[in-house]
Amino acid sequence: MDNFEPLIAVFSCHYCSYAAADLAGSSRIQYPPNIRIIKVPCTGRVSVNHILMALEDGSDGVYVAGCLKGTCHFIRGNYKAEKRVQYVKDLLSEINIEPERVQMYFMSAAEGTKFANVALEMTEAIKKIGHSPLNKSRS
Amino acid sequence: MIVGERKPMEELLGMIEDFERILVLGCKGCVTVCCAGGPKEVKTLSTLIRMDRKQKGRKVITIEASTELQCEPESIRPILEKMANQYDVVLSMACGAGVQTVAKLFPDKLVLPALNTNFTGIAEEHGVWTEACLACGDCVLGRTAGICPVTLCAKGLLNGPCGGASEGKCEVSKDQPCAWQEIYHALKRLNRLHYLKQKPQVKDWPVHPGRVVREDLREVETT
Amino acid sequence: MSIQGLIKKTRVSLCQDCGICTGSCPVSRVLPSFSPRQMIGRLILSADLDMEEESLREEDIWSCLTCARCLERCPSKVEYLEFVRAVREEAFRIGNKTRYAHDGITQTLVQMQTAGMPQSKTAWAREAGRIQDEGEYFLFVGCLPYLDVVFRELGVSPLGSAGSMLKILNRLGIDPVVRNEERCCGHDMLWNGNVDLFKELAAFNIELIKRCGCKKVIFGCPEGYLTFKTYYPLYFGELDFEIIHFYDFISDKITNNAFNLSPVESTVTYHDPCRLGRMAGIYEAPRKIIASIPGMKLKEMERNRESSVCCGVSCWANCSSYSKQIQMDRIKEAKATGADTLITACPKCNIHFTCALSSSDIEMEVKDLTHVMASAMNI
Amino acid sequence: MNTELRIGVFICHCGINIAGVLDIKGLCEYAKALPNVVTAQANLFTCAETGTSAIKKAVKDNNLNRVVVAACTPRTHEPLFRASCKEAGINPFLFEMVNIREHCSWVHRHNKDAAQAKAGDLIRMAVAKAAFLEPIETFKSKVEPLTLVIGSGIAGMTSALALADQGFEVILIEKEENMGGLLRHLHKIAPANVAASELIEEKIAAIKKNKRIKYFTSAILEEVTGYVGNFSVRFSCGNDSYTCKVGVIIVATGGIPLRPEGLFNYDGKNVITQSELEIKLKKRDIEAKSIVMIQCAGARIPERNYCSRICCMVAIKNCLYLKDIIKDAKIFVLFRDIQAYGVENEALLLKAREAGVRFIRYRPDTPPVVENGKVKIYHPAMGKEIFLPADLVVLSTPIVAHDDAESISRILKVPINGNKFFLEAHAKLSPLDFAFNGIYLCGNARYPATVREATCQALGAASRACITLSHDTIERVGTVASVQEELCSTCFTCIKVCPYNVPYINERGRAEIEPMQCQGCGICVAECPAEAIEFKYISDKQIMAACEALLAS
Amino acid sequence: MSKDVLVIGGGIAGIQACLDLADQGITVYLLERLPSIGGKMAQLDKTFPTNDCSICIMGPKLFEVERHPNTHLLTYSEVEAVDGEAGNFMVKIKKKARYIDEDKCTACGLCAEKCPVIVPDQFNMGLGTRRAIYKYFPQGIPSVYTIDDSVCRVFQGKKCKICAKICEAEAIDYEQKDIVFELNVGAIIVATGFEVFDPSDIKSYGYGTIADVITALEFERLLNASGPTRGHLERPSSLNIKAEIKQTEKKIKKAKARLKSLEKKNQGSTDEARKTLAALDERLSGLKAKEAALGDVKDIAFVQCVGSRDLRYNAHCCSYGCMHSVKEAIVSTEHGSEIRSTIFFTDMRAYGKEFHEYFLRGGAEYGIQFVRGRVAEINQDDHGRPVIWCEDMDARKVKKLPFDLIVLATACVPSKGIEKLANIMGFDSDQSGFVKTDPNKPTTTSAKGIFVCGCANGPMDIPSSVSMASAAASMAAQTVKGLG
Repeated sequence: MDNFEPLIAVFSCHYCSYAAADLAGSSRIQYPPNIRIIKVPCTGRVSVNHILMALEDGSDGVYVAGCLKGTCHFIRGNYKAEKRVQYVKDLLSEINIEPERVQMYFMSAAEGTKFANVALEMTEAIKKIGHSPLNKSRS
Repeated sequence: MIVGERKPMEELLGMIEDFERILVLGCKGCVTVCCAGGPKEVKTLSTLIRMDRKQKGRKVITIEASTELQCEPESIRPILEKMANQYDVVLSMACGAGVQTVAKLFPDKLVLPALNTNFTGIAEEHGVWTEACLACGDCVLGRTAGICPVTLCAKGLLNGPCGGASEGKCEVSKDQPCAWQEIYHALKRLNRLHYLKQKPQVKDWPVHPGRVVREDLREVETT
Repeated sequence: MSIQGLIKKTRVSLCQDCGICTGSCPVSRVLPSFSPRQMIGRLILSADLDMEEESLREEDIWSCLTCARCLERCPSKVEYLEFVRAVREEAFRIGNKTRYAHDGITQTLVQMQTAGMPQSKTAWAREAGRIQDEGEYFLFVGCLPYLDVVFRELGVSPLGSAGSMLKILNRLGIDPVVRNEERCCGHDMLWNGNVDLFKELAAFNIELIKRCGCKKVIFGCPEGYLTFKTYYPLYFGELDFEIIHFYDFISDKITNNAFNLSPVESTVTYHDPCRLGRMAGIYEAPRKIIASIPGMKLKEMERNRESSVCCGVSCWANCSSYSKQIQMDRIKEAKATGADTLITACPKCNIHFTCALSSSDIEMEVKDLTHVMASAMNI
Repeated sequence: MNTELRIGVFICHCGINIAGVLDIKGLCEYAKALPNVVTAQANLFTCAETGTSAIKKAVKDNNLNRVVVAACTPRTHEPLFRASCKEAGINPFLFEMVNIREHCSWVHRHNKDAAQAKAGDLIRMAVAKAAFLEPIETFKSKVEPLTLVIGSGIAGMTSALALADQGFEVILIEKEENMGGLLRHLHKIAPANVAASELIEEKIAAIKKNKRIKYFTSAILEEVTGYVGNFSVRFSCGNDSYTCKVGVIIVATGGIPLRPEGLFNYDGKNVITQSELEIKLKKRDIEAKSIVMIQCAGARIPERNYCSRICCMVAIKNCLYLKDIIKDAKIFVLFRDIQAYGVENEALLLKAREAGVRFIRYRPDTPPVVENGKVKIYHPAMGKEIFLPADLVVLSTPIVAHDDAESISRILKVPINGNKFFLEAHAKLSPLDFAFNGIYLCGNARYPATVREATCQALGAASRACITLSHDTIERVGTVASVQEELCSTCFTCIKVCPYNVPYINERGRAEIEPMQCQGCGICVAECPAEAIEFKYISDKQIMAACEALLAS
Repeated sequence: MSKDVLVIGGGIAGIQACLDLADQGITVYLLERLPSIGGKMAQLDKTFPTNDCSICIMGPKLFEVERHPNTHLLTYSEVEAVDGEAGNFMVKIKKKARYIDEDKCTACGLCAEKCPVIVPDQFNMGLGTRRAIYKYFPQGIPSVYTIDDSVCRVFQGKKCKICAKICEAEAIDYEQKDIVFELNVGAIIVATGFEVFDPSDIKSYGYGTIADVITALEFERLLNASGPTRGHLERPSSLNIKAEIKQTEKKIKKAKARLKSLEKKNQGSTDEARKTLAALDERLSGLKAKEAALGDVKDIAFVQCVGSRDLRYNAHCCSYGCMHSVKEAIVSTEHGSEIRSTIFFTDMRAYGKEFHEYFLRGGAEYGIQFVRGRVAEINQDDHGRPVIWCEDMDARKVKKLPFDLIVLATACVPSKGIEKLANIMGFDSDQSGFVKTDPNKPTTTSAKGIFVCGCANGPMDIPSSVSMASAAASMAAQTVKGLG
């Protein structure tokens, strides 16, 4: 199934990674069209259930993109997000779903290239893992 | 508060193996405070169950609900009566007391515990709870400056340290302070060291299960 | 004056090291090792590190054609030519000389003119028209007679155009003074660093013109005109006679019916000589003359007026294969305009282009503007 | 409000920026077919007058109660479209924006079908999310008419005086024992040719005289909490500590020249920095026949990859003063690019060349080598290495951030960039504001600046601050969290996780969040075990709807 | 006495000063000479170093100025006279007639479609065309149309008035007259910006004779999505050829019609008409061949310091030229994957925040070639392509490099009306003609109560203009609050 195009949900924070996505856009850095961004004020807003729901609805992968450590506009939203993402990974491995489907990334508003590389890296990783076991219909 | 922790998913999934309609019943009391069995965790667990079953291609219906206090029958009855025959099994995310209250109230339905109830404890920091009280039924804290030797001393000694501690740490584990040294320092601080000299006491350990009765509160039969 | 002093006087200290001069220099385009900017850089550094003596031995000082293309475009208005001329003076003084062309025949001829030897070089004038020994107008012929002899085999006739000039003046009722004693104006010596010789020649010429009582001196050759107009006053103060270039003088007199011009059906292009154009600022007079000749269509080369490119050699020195390349590029540019005649206003440009053409297969005629004018006036 | 959902979708061409890659008509048809969508229209430029009036007209004609705009980034245009919704009579927060330009057409140019599919998904997610949008009101809060200025260099003092002159009280804190910042050690300022100390003393005198300014020296900022109009600030002066309530804060903490340890064998005696030279110039104790200055010493190199803007002009200024003091000194300036931008700087450069200062360009890969008494460089015109005599070598080092920049950024919760200069809200159009409303920025703390530029920025920051100060209340938008008391288990989780310590237990024994103080990050909302905290701006229902819609194609 | 402030100039500096004052509760009059505010920044496609689309980040501010309760827009107006002193200026203002009622006009644009008069469009630097009735630029504020009475047929006594017939809002009023009125303000901020230097004076660069040598601002318009070529990067020479082709085709159509009518009436020789037709056809095929030969733009050259740092024209540096060219080189790679840019410079002045990193990225990621050497001369090779002569100072060699397009980073010179304002208001100018200020009081001019900001005071980039605008607002606020 080499033409498998994964669908990846991205929780992106208004101040840093969303701005990095904008910069990737204005610098016209091309990256795979597999990600769909859900904007949140801060990655601290993303709860464990949001990530699980995205997976349950059928996303092949989910990643949370927050600010560089220490530069979060709300000081420690991104630390919180990192811990919750790790908790979700543990839960997934408990019900033996590949924990690599969920990742946490950190980037500043000025790192447009990094945003694009993350999108590319995540798409390639999910392609390797294969489609989510929860949406057989879309394989 | 009573502190509990969700069981490993493997064990949970094993328990509910042959059931299709599962009522995940949270409790908004202690287990919400220790973030183990509150409404949010109910939703997390239900999602995980659905994901597991979907992955295995097996049907499942999860019903999510939470009682105010699952150790209080009046808090359970309205919820469970309303959904009398919509579920095959109750997966209770309350502490042990909660699970047993449901089991007693609805004997014809299997009730499964989702949590392991650990202890009655203190919230040291957000996400970290430590055991504080064994509920021995005969509290000695008045004589030990508020530090319970029964719970905090590995051997539960009542009348002084075992002498195995080194540099203030219990011989059982070096990051656990020796309760009696703590008691000594506390009493010294409160200059009540003389409490230590009181005559040693013997504990009348309770017979389980305990029962507390307040006649003044009990229901009056008005024939 | 020391190089350090010159750097200050000629604003070389303001050089922004930007490279426009080298980019414009016709020599740098054919001789990669030569860069006016780098030469100035070396001279400044040597002055700063008290190694002036050594830098004056540089070969590059003589590669510059002094065509002022860099001066025209320098954003810091560095007086590059004055600097080069003064440095050449110092170099010449310590024996660093330029390589003369044609085994230095023209230099020797000029040398001889300071030896007080009597000359008789005005016979052509008496044949061509009316001249006199004193009068208001002095016609300065310069080294045309000598060039006429030296470069006869090239088929150029400098004296031909001198004669035409005389006839035209006579037609305007002017019998100019033309004297045998006239010496070379000293232009080449000035630019080859031999200032003493220049001064000698200049002093003699000034005294001659005064003796003839002339108030206006007419020049046919741009170098003579420029040397009298700009450099004589530098060394001898204000001259008490007016310096006029023949084309300036004639450009507005052609139209009145003094001359009935017969049409010359041809397409021509005009080469602005450095001395006449960039350095003396005369661009429009020659064009007005060409325009007044019926039937003659002027097609401008792409690099005209201030952007005109040098004819490859100056002061009969340093003529090499590089000069040929510069000349051939210029001729090709002339050819590209579709013209069949390249008109120039300077006897030396005329000689250089003719010489370059003689060893190439491009059909292009090179004519002196005076010559063209005279034939249109059928004089 | 009628509960029947009527959503309007407006898709923007943005010239060719979006339409060049996506089929706008196709997207419109797709949007029309989505649930609750009443109308879907396209515009060449939705952000232009024609676009916003089209939205307003569509809201009226179809009495829409939700608006979705698919165009560019909400970070710049959301306020604009919110205002249009407000003018059209619907709550500005019943509006959802989809970015199909920066996140779609601009970045998936070579894969048009996938971009089209993605744009469709994004619009479907927005429409699904729009269904759960709730109206949000704004509310007012008091503004303390007091300003805190941190740092008393030329920038700090100028902004303090500007504010005081407009009638506002100012608290000025300075971490050193005396005020003045960098200028205390400098010789003269070009092109005004005024002595730096004179300039500083004049400002310090004005500050001491001004009764609206209270200044504290050797004062260290300890803690800042609160929000625009109502910051509570704690700073310590020696061993007594002060707290005060201020409306706005101006960061003017400045910067210091780099001490070039180990560069061009700097020894502070024969190889000194420009600031050390200025001290010598001030005392006029300098004798050297040949002086070599080296520009970009420690700047524009991989580990400090920025041009420090002012060192060229400092060097040129000092060359001119050197020429005054030592008549026939030979001065060489070795540079990579001379930053003499503008009218005055270029005129000074010309004056330096006229005075005989020699400027020699060096390439970064062949830097000058300083030996004792001479400097070896590759001379571009000579085409080989030469030695310049150097009795004195002066290194032009860059301005770097103070080492306490990081701690101030943590106290004020404002970001700093890779080189530890404070990061402004927008590089082009709000250079003096922070993204955190109510805190402003000027001087070297933002980026190296000449005295004239620092003064200009200081006046600018004062003007920005006056905007808040000149109103006694400030309007806060209601994008904050609020506790549904009937669901709260009083488990104190929200109190523990809030970065701004905003939630508290009210008299009814339930958690409560003071709307004015809540910054709207949502950390507590996601952490609350009882799911009792509501966040209308981005509720769980909205996120769930978006997730579901993501896959429903 | 008056507490209001007048800001002269509707560019980004004027707008920022106006908004700062209005937000502080001070009433501000923003006066602009052109039909719409926006200034030079509105003509830019993108801005450095963030590559933001210029009108996108400026648009919201234009809106804010129009909608703000404390601002009054005075567009298409000029200052006639100023008397009084700080705190109490009497300003005589002439508001030129637009011949359109600003309240009725909805900027629907129907009138412009039908207007028969086509003239060069100055907003697009003359590259595109506009009609006699026009909107200055699509996102322009106020969003109304204007009739240019110097070209409109109605004002040349000819019969037309098509636009009045079409306009549903009946907004067109040919009888509208200029209005002159008096304004009492407490302080004035001069934000009149700058003008782009006309490089046709520099003969050796061939601007004006070689079609494909254009200025940086013209290149911005070619890059811009709402520019004359809708963002498709094309050479002016191919634009000229395309225009000529269109004209020739029109002439051919007319010639064919005349030929047919002659044949029908079969009197008079038709071969003469046939000959002109054949000539036209032949010319058309020649033009078509030339256009095909040109192909797309591949190699672009950026020439720095055109008319700047040059004692023959402007001694000063334009402060933004280097970064402007790097940005245009980066943005141009988006308009054609095989576009390569070369920048000819002497000093790369990337001195602002994030500028140096932007410059490095330009070289590394976008393959921009940097030649250190100022361009000496631009000629044309035999195919008519512009050729640059320069000394590559790093390679120490003279180079002759042909390009498809040459962009001149032209100097920044004082705006046209600045001398008139100077003698009306009495402030001094510096040696380059910009408004002079006291070095220690950056925005204070020699006239009391009159302040300056942005490029009116000297060449500067946008962040500096915006900071200085806020500074001028601060000084003006101090003056009108009477405490200063």
